[in-house]
Amino acid sequence: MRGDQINLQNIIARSASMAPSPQERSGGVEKVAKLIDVSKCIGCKACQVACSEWNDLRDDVGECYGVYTNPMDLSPNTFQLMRFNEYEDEQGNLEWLIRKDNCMHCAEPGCLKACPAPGAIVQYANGIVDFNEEHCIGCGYCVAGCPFNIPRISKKDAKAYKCTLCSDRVYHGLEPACAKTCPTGAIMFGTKEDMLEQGAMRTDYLKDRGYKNAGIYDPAGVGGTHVIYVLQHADKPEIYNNLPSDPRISPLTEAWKGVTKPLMSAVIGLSALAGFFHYAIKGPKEEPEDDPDPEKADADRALDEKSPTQALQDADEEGRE
Amino acid sequence: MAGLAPTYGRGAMTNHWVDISNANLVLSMGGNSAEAHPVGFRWVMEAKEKNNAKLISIDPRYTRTGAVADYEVNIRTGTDIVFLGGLINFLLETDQIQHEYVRAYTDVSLIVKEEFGFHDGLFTGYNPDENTYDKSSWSYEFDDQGYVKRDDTLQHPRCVYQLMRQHYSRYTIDMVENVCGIPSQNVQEVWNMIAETAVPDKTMTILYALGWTQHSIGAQIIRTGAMVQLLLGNTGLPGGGVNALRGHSNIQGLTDLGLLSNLLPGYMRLPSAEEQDYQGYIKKRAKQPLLPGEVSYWKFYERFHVSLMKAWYGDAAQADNNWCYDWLPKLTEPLYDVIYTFERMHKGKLTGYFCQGFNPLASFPDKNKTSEALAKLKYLVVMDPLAVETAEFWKNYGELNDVDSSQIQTEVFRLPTTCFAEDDGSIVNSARWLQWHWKAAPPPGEARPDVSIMAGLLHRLQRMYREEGGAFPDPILNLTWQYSNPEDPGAEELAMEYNGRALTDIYDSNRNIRRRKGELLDDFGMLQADGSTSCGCWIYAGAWTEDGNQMARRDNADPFGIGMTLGWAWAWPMNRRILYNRAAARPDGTPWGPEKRLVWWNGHRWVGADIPDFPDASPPSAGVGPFIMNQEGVGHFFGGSMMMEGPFPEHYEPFESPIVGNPLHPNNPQAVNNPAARVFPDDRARFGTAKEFPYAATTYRLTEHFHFWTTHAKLNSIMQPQKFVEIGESLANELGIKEGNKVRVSSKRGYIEAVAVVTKRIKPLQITGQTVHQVGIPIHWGFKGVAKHGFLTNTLTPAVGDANTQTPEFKSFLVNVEKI
Amino acid sequence: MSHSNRERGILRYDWWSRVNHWLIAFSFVMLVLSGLAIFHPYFWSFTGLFGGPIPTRIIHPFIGVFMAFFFLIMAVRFFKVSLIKRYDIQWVKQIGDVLSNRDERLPPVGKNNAGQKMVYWLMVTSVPLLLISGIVIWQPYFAPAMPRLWLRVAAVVHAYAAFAAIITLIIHIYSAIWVKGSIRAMVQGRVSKAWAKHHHNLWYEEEMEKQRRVEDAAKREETAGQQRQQTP
Amino acid sequence: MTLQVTRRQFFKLGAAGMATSSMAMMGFAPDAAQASIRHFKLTGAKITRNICTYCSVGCGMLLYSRGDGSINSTDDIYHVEGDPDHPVSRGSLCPKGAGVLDFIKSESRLSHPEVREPGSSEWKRISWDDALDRIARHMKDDRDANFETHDENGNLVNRWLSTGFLAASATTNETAYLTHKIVRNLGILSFDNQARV
Repeated sequence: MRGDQINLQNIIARSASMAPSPQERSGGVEKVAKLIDVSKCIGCKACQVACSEWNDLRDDVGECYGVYTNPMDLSPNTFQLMRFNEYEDEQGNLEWLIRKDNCMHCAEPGCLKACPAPGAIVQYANGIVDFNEEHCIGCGYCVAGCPFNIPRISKKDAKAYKCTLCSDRVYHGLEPACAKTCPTGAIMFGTKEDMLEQGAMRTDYLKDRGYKNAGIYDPAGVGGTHVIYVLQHADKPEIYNNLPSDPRISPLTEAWKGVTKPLMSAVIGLSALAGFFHYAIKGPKEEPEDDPDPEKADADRALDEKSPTQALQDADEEGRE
Repeated sequence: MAGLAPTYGRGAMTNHWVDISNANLVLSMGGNSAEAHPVGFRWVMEAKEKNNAKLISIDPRYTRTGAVADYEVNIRTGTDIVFLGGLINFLLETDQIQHEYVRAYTDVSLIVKEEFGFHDGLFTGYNPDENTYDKSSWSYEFDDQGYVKRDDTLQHPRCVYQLMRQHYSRYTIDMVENVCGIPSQNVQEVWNMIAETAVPDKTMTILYALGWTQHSIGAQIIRTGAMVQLLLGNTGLPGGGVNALRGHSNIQGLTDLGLLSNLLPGYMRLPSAEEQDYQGYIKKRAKQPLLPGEVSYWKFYERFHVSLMKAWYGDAAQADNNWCYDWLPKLTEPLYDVIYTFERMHKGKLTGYFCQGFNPLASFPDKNKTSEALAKLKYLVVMDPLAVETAEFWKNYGELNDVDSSQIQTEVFRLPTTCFAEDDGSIVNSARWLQWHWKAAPPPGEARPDVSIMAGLLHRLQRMYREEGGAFPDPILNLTWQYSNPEDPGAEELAMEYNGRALTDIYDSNRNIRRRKGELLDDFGMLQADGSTSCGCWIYAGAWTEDGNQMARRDNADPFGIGMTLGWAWAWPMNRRILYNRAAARPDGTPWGPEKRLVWWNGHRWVGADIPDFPDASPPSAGVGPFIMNQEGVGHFFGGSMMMEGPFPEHYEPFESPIVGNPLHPNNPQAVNNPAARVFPDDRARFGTAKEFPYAATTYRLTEHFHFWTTHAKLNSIMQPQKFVEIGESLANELGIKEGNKVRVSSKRGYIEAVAVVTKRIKPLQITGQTVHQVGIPIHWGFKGVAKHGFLTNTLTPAVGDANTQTPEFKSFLVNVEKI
Repeated sequence: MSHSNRERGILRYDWWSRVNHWLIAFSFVMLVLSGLAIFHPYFWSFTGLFGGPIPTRIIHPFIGVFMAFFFLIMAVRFFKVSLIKRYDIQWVKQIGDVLSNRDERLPPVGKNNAGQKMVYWLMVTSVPLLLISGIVIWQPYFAPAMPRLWLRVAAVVHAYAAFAAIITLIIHIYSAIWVKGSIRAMVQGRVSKAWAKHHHNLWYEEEMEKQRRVEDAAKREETAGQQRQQTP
Repeated sequence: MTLQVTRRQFFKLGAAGMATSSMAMMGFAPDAAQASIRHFKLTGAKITRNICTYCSVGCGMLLYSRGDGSINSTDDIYHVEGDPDHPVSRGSLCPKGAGVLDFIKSESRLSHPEVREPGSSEWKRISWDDALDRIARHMKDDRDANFETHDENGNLVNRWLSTGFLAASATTNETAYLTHKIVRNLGILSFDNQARV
């Protein structure tokens, strides 16, 4: 396994880690992207099968729920899923919109931000956001952090799983299994630059064919993604089985994990320090018997010997004084 | 494919997968190419991108092909001839045909016999008692030299052009709307798109599959499509043709090798019982040209036949015993197809049956009848890599297979075989490419290759016949068996055997030696009728030559950039990739357009990106036709006597139709259904009517599954785990069915239960003023395998076949649907 | 034991209060350590105290429920003495004197001073928040069934409530260290009369009054006994 | 005994705790931030070229197996993917082809010959020799009993109509050729393949 450890040089962000990633000598790595051209997709699920085959995943044989989508949801054994939607536009024209749902590999990953386990989620210099189950503690924060509802926690080992963009294949110079197998070329893989160019070409093509609102889905709210879509109706991403129209890391996640995280930690540390310095400056509230003033201390010691009646009488006297 | 051969000369896919990307328009009809052949469909998407091609999907349902189509139309199942006939009418009446092509490369100018006619839905010569035609009038007029008379002006009232025009004049756009259920505006738009490819340098390709074949008029539907492609001048050109997308990985190979009741390898035909005379048998099949100078390649039939006999019988086959002609079994029926065989089995006339990787209980119509028939056998042998349903037809699986084992006396043997990953050999894809593959691992347990099982049986029979004697052992005892390992002949040796070799030194006409004794042949041009060559399958000659295994070639270079990769594997015939490619050039030998360059005349010979499907030194001036297998050298609009129902395709309703009568012939009860179809009385009694079973059903495959195999594969079972039926929203509302409900679908022959997929993708159609609902039933799932067990779809289907091929009518029948 | 101090001073916390407090205290410390460990990488190494990161994640919510249970008991028992009184306001106003150890200037207070009451009320607020939000994000039992918005809200609430509780805890611990005698009070239960008089005068007087009544009663009993002895 | 913690002791405990945790904080929690990608599962695999067994597109397949062919190892296919050299498929596979591994390794693959005796409701394992002997005996008995040399019109027909044969649709040409050669020469006419269904 050691031999397969990816060079730390190529990790640009890791969850819950203060250590800076090496910044120098990282120029050689190009950002990659997977382009999913929904307008070319026939929903054959080859990608879904190839993904499971490559990643040694076998979900349960489920049942038919009355739709073509199957399994019904992503799971620790289903990293990606074809979601089918029979969409009728205002004119009543039917379109069968089929979207491959999988991790978007955000440039600013919400999961990574939310993850408390050092190194359980990493972002490689090529843009892939990968889960490292070895370090995962199963807290599920990535689920809350993800703007696309992707990670799933295994019931078997309580660890988080999701599409790796076949980081193992990409590291060895291959394309992801889904991209390789795609029969119609609806899934393509290359540098993000090339994929954006290809996407732009396809967008023009679709516009020529009457899809006025064709466009690329590369949402800026998460800093762009390394899985991008070409949509016939980019103005309405939600018709593609609820693809979020403006995904971003939830403000709640920011409030939880953003600046408050170090701030709270600092306040906690400072409050402990403040106590220490208060003690150093003002000193303790000594036991009355330990009063530096020997008279007072003696009086207090004497008080302890008194009976309650006497004590009360003394108190009354003090009060009268 | 029985509709193509009568039109073009060969029954195979005309073009090939990568070539689809050269099309300007793709018509996916009678098939759901995206789902059934996703990887082949890539080249449709390439055409869209590369040529800005459009894709039209015509299907009873909005399918996954429809999801990426530019134009999506829903048609009533089984009415394709009406749509295509209407298109022919439209093209002829608006004169949007490729004139130069049609005149030079088709039979439009040929003159048909005076006796030929068509009246009220029937052609001349019909015998209603036998449901057959006397086809003697379905022929040409001949001149004194035996050649067909022609009128190049096309004015003769009985020239094919005029007859065709007249025949399809009844197929108006209103008729199409009424019968097919497609609004006439949509019909017109599709026709206009198609008509644009009538120009010389634009092509449409047609992709079809079982959606055309599995009808009682299947072969005629295909023929209509082929005729459209002749009219538009789209056959033989890159990006054109009629592409039969075959189902199984080697169904093309098995058909080429003649594993059908009436065939011998290479599309040669078994003799009928009347053909007692060898010379007569050859003469009938060695078809001579009907126009001067044409190729009519079947004229060399005897060479192919004798070489086969030498491959099978070796020295036992000699000229003086007519190359063992008498040893061949002779036919009485035109076909001993599966419907016929199971009818006889059901009547108790069969003793034994072998299923080699074939699952008839799941695949044949009327499962309950199939099951009863199998129970009447004495022995059944199933050779298969998988535990299939057929091998357990005797076992009770509750409602899914409700039988009483103790009452079934069939002795069943289940023999484990290897699968593709565990043997060497070649398979033929739909585009006729013979591709070699290699063994990667040993089979599980004791599983054996089929070859070794067959050899084992043969050797035991040979021993018994030698020891005990018995019925006519000659062919069994004399079968050539020159294999290094007689118990398990190697794939290489068998491939060389079907390729063919010289049995003596062979000389050309100048007495130069062409092949020495024992050497492998280069191509079928070397075959001899005198017994000096042997060849197990003449069209495969050239697959394994002295240069080695051509099927294993892996050079994917594409020097012309149009996807012809001639160095990859090997295609029959002669490594030609596009059939009839002479037609890709004008009569003068120049390409129709710069985009459509394929083969052309360079002044000395035919050259180009493909191997010419033509005598390569025959100059354009000789005027030889491009359809070299046809006796006239041209493409057939007029099918002559080759089809059972008539020379021109005519629409007849499915045997179970949701409407009453045939709207084209409302007054002739004989012309409602295919008049030439063979229906057994028992099967006819099991047909339902629209009164009891009001919905038109069609069966199909899903892209996630392959027949009944992948329900044994976990990955595929995960993707589509359970049997379902597709019901349109409006019918579902009518019946109170919701997505995910369990429904019972029944026909006259039985019922199945499945989950309802309620969809917007199936819409009710308006047919002759009545609303017709269609129901979609995938064929997959059975009572074996790792997917959820389910009912076999073929419980519902009727046992009636196409009149030419007996392909069962799986695509159009009647059902009722109830919520349970 | 001759040097037993059992009877010396005043009983400030009975045995159950002490046990209850320390159960909560130990749980709370464990919660803080395990919680911080998965809150910020600064504290990641605390996971080592619990046998590694995953045991830390597993054990944290169980301790939380354990603590919440005992906290509930304590909260009920301490409710009365934690009600805010008028003198508490005065005490808070004089927080400067409190911090500067000018105790003599402070108003007399009851069993708990305003600072202690604030600790009580902060904890009474934050512990239920922590409990509820913790349950929402509890893997693998409850979180999988929760909508993602709930998860997010709960995570934020949990973090903020925990922050408040930890700060409170730090003040609480510091106060214990700062005010000598407090630790003994919670460990051994008793304080000296002088301590009580000094820090919680009103409570001290109450206690004295109670003891006096007890003593008086004892005396009467003794006298009566003697009289019985004397009367044959 | 009563636990007496003086305040000095209390401080010491706290300090020790702090020290331990700071040490861990300073880097005594090894590996925590390292990431490793999954082991590349094709390393060292044997690759065999094949053609997909399902439909007739005829896609190129690469079968990856364990075992290098040495005599003491057995080959075992564990991964399949598309052959990028193949001019039609160019590395692609459809959902059926992409999942063909589970067909090759299906739990319902048969591994030994079996017979179901008449009337029985279960399978019985038999040897290959027994199976082939019994089948051949059935064939011979039937053929001898029902072989037709002549039809009712007296034509020589030499056919055997009481046994039929369905040929596979995914076997090799070589298997198909040999099957045809044997079946036809037994005189069988009820011979068909999957071309039509």
